[in-house]
Amino acid sequence: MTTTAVPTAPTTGRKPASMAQALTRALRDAMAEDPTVHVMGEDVGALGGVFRITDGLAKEFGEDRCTDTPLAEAGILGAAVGMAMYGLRPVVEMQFDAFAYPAFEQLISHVSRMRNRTRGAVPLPLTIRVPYGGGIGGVEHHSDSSEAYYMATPGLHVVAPATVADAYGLLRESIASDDPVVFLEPKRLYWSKADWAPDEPQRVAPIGRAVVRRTGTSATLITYGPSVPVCLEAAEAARAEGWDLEVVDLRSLVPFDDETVCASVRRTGRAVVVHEATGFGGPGGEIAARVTERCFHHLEAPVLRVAGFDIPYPPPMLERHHLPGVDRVLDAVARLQWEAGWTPQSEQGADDERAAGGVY
Amino acid sequence: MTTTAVPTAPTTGRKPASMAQALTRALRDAMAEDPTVHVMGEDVGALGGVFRITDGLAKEFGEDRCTDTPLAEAGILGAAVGMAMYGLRPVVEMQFDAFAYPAFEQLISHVSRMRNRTRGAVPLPLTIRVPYGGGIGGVEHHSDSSEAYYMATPGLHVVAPATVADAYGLLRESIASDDPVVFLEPKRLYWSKADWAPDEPQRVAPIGRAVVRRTGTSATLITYGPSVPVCLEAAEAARAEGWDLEVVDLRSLVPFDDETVCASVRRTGRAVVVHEATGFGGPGGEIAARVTERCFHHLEAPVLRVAGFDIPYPPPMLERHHLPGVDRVLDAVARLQWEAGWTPQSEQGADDERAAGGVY
Amino acid sequence: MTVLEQPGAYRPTPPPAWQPRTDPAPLLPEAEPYRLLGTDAAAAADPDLLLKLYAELVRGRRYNTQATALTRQGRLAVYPSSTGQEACEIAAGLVLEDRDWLFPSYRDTLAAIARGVDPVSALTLLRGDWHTGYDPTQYRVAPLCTPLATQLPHAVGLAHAARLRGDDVVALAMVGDGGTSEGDFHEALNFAAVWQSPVVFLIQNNGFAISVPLAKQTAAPSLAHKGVGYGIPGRLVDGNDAVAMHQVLTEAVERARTGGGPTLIEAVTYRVEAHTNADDATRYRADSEVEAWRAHDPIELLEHELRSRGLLTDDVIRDAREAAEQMAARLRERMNEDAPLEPMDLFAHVYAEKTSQLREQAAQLRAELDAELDAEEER
Amino acid sequence: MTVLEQPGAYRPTPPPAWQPRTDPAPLLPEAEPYRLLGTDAAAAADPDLLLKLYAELVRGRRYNTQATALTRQGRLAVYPSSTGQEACEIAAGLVLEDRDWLFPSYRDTLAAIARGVDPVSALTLLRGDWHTGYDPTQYRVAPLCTPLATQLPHAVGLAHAARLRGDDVVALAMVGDGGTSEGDFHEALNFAAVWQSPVVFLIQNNGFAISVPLAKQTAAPSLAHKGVGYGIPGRLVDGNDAVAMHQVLTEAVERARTGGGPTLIEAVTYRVEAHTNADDATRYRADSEVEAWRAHDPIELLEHELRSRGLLTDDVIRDAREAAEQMAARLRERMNEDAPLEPMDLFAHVYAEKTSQLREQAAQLRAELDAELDAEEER
Ligand SMILES: Cc1ncc(C[n+]2csc(CCOP(=O)(O)OP(=O)(O)O)c2C)c(N)n1
Ligand SMILES: Cc1ncc(C[n+]2csc(CCOP(=O)(O)OP(=O)(O)O)c2C)c(N)n1
Ligand SMILES: [Mg+2]
Ligand SMILES: [Mg+2]
Repeated sequence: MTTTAVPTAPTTGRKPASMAQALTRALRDAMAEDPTVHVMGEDVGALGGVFRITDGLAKEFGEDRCTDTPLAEAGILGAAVGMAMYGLRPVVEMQFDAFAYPAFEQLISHVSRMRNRTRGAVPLPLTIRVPYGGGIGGVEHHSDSSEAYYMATPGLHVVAPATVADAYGLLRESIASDDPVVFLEPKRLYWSKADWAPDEPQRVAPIGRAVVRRTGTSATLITYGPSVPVCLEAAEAARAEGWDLEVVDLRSLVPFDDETVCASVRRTGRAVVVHEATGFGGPGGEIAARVTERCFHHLEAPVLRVAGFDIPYPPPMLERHHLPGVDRVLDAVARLQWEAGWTPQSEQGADDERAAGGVY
Repeated sequence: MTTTAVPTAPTTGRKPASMAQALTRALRDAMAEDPTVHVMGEDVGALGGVFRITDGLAKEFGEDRCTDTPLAEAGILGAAVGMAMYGLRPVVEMQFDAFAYPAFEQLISHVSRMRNRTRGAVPLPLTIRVPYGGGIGGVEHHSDSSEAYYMATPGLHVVAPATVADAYGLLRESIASDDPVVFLEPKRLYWSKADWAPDEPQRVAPIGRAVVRRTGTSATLITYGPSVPVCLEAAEAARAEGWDLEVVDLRSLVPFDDETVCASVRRTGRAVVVHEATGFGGPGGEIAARVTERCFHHLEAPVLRVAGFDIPYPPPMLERHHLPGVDRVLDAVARLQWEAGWTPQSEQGADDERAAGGVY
Repeated sequence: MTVLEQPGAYRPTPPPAWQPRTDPAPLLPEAEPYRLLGTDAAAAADPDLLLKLYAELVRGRRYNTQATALTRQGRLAVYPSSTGQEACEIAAGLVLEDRDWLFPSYRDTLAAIARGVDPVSALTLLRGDWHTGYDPTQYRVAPLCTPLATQLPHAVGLAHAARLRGDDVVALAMVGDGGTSEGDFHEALNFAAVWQSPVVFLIQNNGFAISVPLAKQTAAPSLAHKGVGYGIPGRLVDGNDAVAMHQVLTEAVERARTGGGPTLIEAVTYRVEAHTNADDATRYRADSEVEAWRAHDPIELLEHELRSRGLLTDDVIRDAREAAEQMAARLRERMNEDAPLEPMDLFAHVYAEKTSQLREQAAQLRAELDAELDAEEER
Repeated sequence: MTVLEQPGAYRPTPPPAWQPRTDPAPLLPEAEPYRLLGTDAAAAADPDLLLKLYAELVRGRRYNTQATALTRQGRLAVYPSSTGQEACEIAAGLVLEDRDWLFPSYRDTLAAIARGVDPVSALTLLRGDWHTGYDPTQYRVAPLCTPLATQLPHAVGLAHAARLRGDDVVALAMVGDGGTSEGDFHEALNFAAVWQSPVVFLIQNNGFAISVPLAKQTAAPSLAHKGVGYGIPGRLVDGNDAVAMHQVLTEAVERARTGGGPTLIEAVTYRVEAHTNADDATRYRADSEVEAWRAHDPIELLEHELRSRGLLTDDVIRDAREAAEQMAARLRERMNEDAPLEPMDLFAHVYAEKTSQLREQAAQLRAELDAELDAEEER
């Protein structure tokens, strides 16, 4: 298990940097170090991407290394497959979560399977960057949390940073990986800042390791991406209620770090999974199920889930009602059966209770 | 809760019919009754589809009602959306599971969301038939279990019949539904037979209701589609071990019948979810998680999962090692902690144990 | 002499598939964009039409500037302006019959309004309110479509359905130059051609897909040249010439309505403003290019014609401006009203009937909202 | 006189986007399929090439019949025969240099073999063994691709990458008439044209996509007419004329190699057999059509030329047949050997390194297999 607190105190040479800046820097450093790294996508060139993550790359490395493609996501990913077959390391930008959908056939039928299909002869060292999730007031199709689709596709790695340092470290590692990585960038954390030294970037745990962002004893919040800050805030607020919550940042959904997660839950005996994606069929089901399989007799209560509702992503004016916020996390923690008097009998009416209380 | 045993004794007028025949009959009856029902897809006309499910429809209703489309799945589904907007009820055939992937953007961004986007003004009464799953010796791309993608997409109904009578009844109901339905046809059950009277088709429970296919007291097998017969067989075999297993056929994954499933699990205290789709990020996680949330204190053991491995679907010569079969189901049942001496301490080594024993 | 006619050649009957089924020549577009304004042929145009187009263009331009202003005031989340493209938008909005359907792309608010959609409702999506502010079936205007080119197959399907039902309904589908690169564009055109559906495809080639110029989008002689590959006639039109746009669209709609099948129209125009208010166009294009196009302004082009015919009276100008200002004022006023959104509506239209899961979740939100209310009341 | 040249016309400088960047005329295909065999021009063809093609065609045909026979004996799960299309397959397999790449579709086993892939390995997928039986990097032959048209963007990306790296490598990508309807076809051609990638797209128009005839697939004058819409030259060739195929493909490959960009070739041919052994072609087409095409057989066409030049000696015929029979015998023999598949390989190549989850699952399977073994030994 790796325990890393979120950096709070500034270290020498460190200045506040945004996650967006760290991502740009990661791309730049990867391109400078490895001439086979190619960035491609819609508007990644002169414009620097709609979120400016590729800002300056076309200028520094030329348009052949950072290429504005025609507007066709299947074509972009399909071409990247061919480029990877020839030994390049393409880094593809999908402009928004929902605009990755046209590329799903390429993703599922080729990107995730080429290595397996060719018995290892044709690996695909591709990174697919997807600005994802809500909370930025985006109109329809600009706020989807699509990680469930990627998780259900063996052969892909699925990574989601929550901190500035991880944004840099995990993206570098994703690009260096010999397997395809879907790299989910939480849009609403693009402008989140932390002290960070671009010239001696902080070492972070590798892909596949979860990190305990806050230690605690009462219960574990299992989360990733944009919900990590929400959970940290909830953990702070929970102190007033007398709960000392542990927060585990998964960092990668695939590979999944059973060890770190289960060690935490066995210690605390209670857990809540928190994410923005819709609950039904979302990542939380998998996480809750596997934690329960592994920690059943350590659990004082069922693993609960706080997730987006089972609805298409709502319009900006209503998104705050949809997104799992601090209150909903605390409500869920409150329902982890702290009372001594909890009996199986109460469960018969559990459906009503759930309805009245905020369990997913 | 609805309890329906699989029909075994022939009733008057009933003859053995295959699931394929029942599906064809359902399409035919729906088209005869409702002139707005249109069947469309690749090779559905003169050929009658590669599985012959649309056999005879073009002849009987004309090519305008049963139409061979150009070879483009996004185009097919997109055109069906427009047809539905004009008041038709298109029934789209995707030739095989993996060939539905090119249509995912249409499915996710439009089919599932049009009603919500238009505040109910533009419902899409579409049925998307997908021959799915393995066990038929199909080469790559012909054996995927893709239901996790559909489940993670709010706005879709997801239905999978396991019996001849359900094939007819659920397809009729799907076509009649004012919401889009992804109708998953278990390929390897196409030729399964049951006594069935085409002229007075058996009433079946509606979409959204699970059905107890076999009552039992020791544990509940929760399953659907092609795994239902496997579970029934496993339940028979389990009698030798002294286990009396209940088998719940979900029939629809969306809507999900919490009531029937949880009533069963509360009664038996133990459950195993069985499906062909890959385990990680697959339907089983959701099912296990929600059952646990609702039945925690009734559970003697964690809800276990028996699923396909977390790998791309293997070639025919190896598929028997991938598919959850009777033995693997029985192994899982055996690990439902029947021993009185089970203590939380044993859980620390649970990972090894799991590895050695077959829990997903 | 073809190879098959050569004397002494081994010459089995050429198999049937060899015969080209369509003559390609009539499917090819004109070599340069078709234009009426500024030519003698413009004289034939109906003065009432010119005046109608003028009033609509002026109103459309004002709508664009007003909506952009509203984004600066934070009353609109985002607005993709069609300034410079009003001739395409207005013509598309005007050529259809009531029973026809329009399938606009996300930039085509003006076309929807010209077809009758309430100017405020048309902005519902863009102000952060529900995704479609109007009832598509009331106006026969499909939702403004964000995923590019995905509404084109819908237009084909709807037109096909109408034809199957014996209705002489036409669908007009709009897409940008960037959108033509998507697979859905291809599949839609092919379905329309094979089914001979009554659809008109209108490409607004405004030179850019956000920052990506046409030269990085296609290497084709013109986008209208894509038609022949489907067996669809392509037309190339000056998209800043409202009269030519109106004529070419009308012909295509008529052709579709009378069983002639689909048409592909490329309107050559220019996106004078940035992609949206959130975009910075100076990053990817020179001012000089923008200025060159400003000199080819659709309103000025039409004004010149009106003036040369003596139709551009002070009254005409005043009436057009006043109508535009009234519309703008109404927009400002109504966009300043807060739209009261009902949170419980989140669950209202996911399905025809709520699933038990959605009922549970609705009850949860209801309880949260009640608790919030109680807390507020206590304060 | 163009409208802009009319005297007195209001005439602002036409904005830059108006200038067509490519002349469409050279991009349009010939009106009827290009053909050499049976014409005087065939006399110029190199006799060695003719003999080479002949031997390969005969071997290819035999491969098709043998593989089909193996399906009947249950040694192959399924086989999509290319009988009647051998000229396309063989030409495609022969025109490339070693460093070039071939991107075959699922039907193109023959092209892969003509390029050097072991005939037995090429059938690995179809016998139910692992998905790709050969190492694509060894032969520069991508896996036989089942999801239609999806390998076309791969070919473009690979050719683009080679060009970026300064290698004069060409990619040849094959697709069927049905596959041209997929969005990926469109996107691949567009990327290739914009990037001027060294790719050759070869459409084998064999008249059917399973049961769907060409007329339900497209309304275009020809599939080669799709090129102009991307700025890619289209060529229409008799796909049963091995010499014409070889020539047109060679020209296109050369053009690509020397920086001339992509070419789209439509080979008009016919699928003489059913879609696969599992298909029943009598459901959707008349025998008379098949017979008409049998009379236009690629091997017979070539034999006629060889004969008229005195090249079809008894030796040539015998050698070709013997080589074909040897290959068929080897196929029968090796396909009768059971392929011992290692179940543990299920987990070997999902990722570069197994995840902990896969390690657990592998251990589970290992334990199951051991238990099976124990049980067997006890018996
Ligand atoms: C499938 C898809 N991919 C990406 C986007 C993001 N996006 C929105 S507008 C736009 C450019 C569109 O260009 P064009 O089609 O020329 O239309 P215009 O903006 O010029 O009106 C892009 C890339 C999208 N909306 N849909
Ligand atoms: C994306 C996709 N959709 C459907 C299929 C199923 N399928 C396999 S072959 C075939 C017909 C292909 O026709 P064509 O492209 O003309 O090639 P041909 O079979 O004639 O060689 C179809 C529909 C597929 N393989 N991939
Ligand atoms: Mg544009
Ligand atoms: Mg074909």
